[in-house]
Amino acid sequence: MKYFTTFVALLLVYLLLAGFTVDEVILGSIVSAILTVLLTKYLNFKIDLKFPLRLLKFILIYIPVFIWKLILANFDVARRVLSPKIPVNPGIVKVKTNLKSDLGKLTLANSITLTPGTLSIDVLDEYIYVHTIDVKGSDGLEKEKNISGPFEKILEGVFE
Amino acid sequence: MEILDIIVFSLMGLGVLFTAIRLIIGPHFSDRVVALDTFNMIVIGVIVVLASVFKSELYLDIAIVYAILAFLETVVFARYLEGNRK
Amino acid sequence: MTIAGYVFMIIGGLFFLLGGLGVLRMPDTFNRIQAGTKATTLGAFSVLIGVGLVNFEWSWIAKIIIIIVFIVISNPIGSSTIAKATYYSKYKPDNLVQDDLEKRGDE
Amino acid sequence: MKKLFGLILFMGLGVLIILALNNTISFPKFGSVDLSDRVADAYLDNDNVSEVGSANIVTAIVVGYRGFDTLGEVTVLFISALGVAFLFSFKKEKRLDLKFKPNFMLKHGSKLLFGIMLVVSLYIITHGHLTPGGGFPGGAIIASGVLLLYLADDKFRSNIKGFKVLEGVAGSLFVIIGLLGLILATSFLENFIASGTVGQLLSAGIIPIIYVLIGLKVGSEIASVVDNFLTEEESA
Repeated sequence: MKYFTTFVALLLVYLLLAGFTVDEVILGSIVSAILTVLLTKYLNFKIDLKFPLRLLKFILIYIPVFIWKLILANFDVARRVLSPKIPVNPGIVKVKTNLKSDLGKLTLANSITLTPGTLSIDVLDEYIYVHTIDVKGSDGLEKEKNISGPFEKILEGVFE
Repeated sequence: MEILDIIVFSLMGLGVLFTAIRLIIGPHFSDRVVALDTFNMIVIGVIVVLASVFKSELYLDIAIVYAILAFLETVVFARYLEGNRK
Repeated sequence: MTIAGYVFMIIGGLFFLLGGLGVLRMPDTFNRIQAGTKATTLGAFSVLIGVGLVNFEWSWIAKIIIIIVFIVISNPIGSSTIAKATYYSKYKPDNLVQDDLEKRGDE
Repeated sequence: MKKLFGLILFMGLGVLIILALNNTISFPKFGSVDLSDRVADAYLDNDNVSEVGSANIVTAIVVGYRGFDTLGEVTVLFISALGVAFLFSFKKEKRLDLKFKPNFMLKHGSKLLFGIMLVVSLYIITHGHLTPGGGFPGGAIIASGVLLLYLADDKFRSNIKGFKVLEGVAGSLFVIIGLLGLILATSFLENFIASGTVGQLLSAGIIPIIYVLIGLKVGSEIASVVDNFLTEEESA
């Protein structure tokens, strides 16, 4: 099962690059089969029967939220760039995450980097260390709501 | 449509110019790495728009390869910077 | 379709310009990383979608999907790598009002 | 002793260069070269595209007409990889300690990106006769993927023996295909397969086969250079 998903993912990338003709499908299958044997020990995705549902959730819920946040982030950047008078009090805060899988943590950290005013620096154990332009809210819970709130729940549905 | 191409190119060219200024004056090495990262992303955009101007999708292959090498370059410089520890 | 594509491309160009300006004008390294990463990710997104709309053919769109996926995965990773390197290097900005990573100690 | 040897080599090289440049017979006189009488015109002639069968004219020249040169280039790369291996030690057991752990995102994201990079590199290698690119850039991307994994994971150690075997096999097959050309056709590295329709995946005769071999060879050579730089001897 693990081999099969890796194979399909690699073949998909190859066919997107090369186009769908009979020759390419044959060559792509050979290439992907060889790469699957070589790569499977480095890639560890947990794949089960709920996978299509998760993929659907990922595409339909996560991606629109992500793009919306990305656009907001850019307007935020624009505001800061065009009027540098806005006071900044930057700081590094730690945010607790409940996600267990590595891929989930990776996606959450990447999403945090692309949302307004935040930049994830490192993930250690269950904390994500985030650089924020503006440290808001003195107690921990409020900060977490500001930074990882919108993504945490969605990604829990996708990856856990 | 040519005038629109020129507008897009001039916007990206100004972006490249600003990052290049930061690349030259950047007080620290880390600022230069950041500028280089941004610079590379803009160059990917330029390659893609060039592909559209020349109407040849083969140029997109170059953009993919450039994206890969730009990422690797950022990682290599960042890992080098880590060695410069206080 | 072509008009929409050019609109996207010009928006993308504006965001690239914003990224360059951000890298130039922001006060310290972490802020520069933030401005550069966000603006160029959305800029690349937008330019690629615009080019895909102008040349609305399967072979273009497939390659554009690959580039978008690669950029969206690789760009935040690259910038967080630079951020961590900057944090532990001797060029760490000294204007942080709160620093949770320091309490943790080295590594 | 070493310096003396170096001096002798250096002076010998200088003498050779002077002799070569002084040779008035084999070099045409300056300014008297007839540029219209060069092979480049024949290579770029449109009829030759159908002769070689490659849509990419650079590939047609590099592999189709100048295959022997390319064999030399790959040998140069091989020798430089060998030089690096000599310069460092052969007994590599320990991964070089990088002192700083890579951060979490790089460590886990690089595995995803490595897959994409390998597929892209193999796509570039196998489409060398149709698109810009080919064996050399594709091989370089394979090696950069290996470099990425080395930088992103402080425990990673690639299977360097596998790379060495791959490199040897690819190099030998290159020469064997050349010899097959000598046997089945008239000269070394001559095309002995029908070149097919220009623009198809299966076209251009032996060019794609040779370019795949070049790509694997270049990739494994540069990967072994990277490995040599990032490993060290077990300190006793």
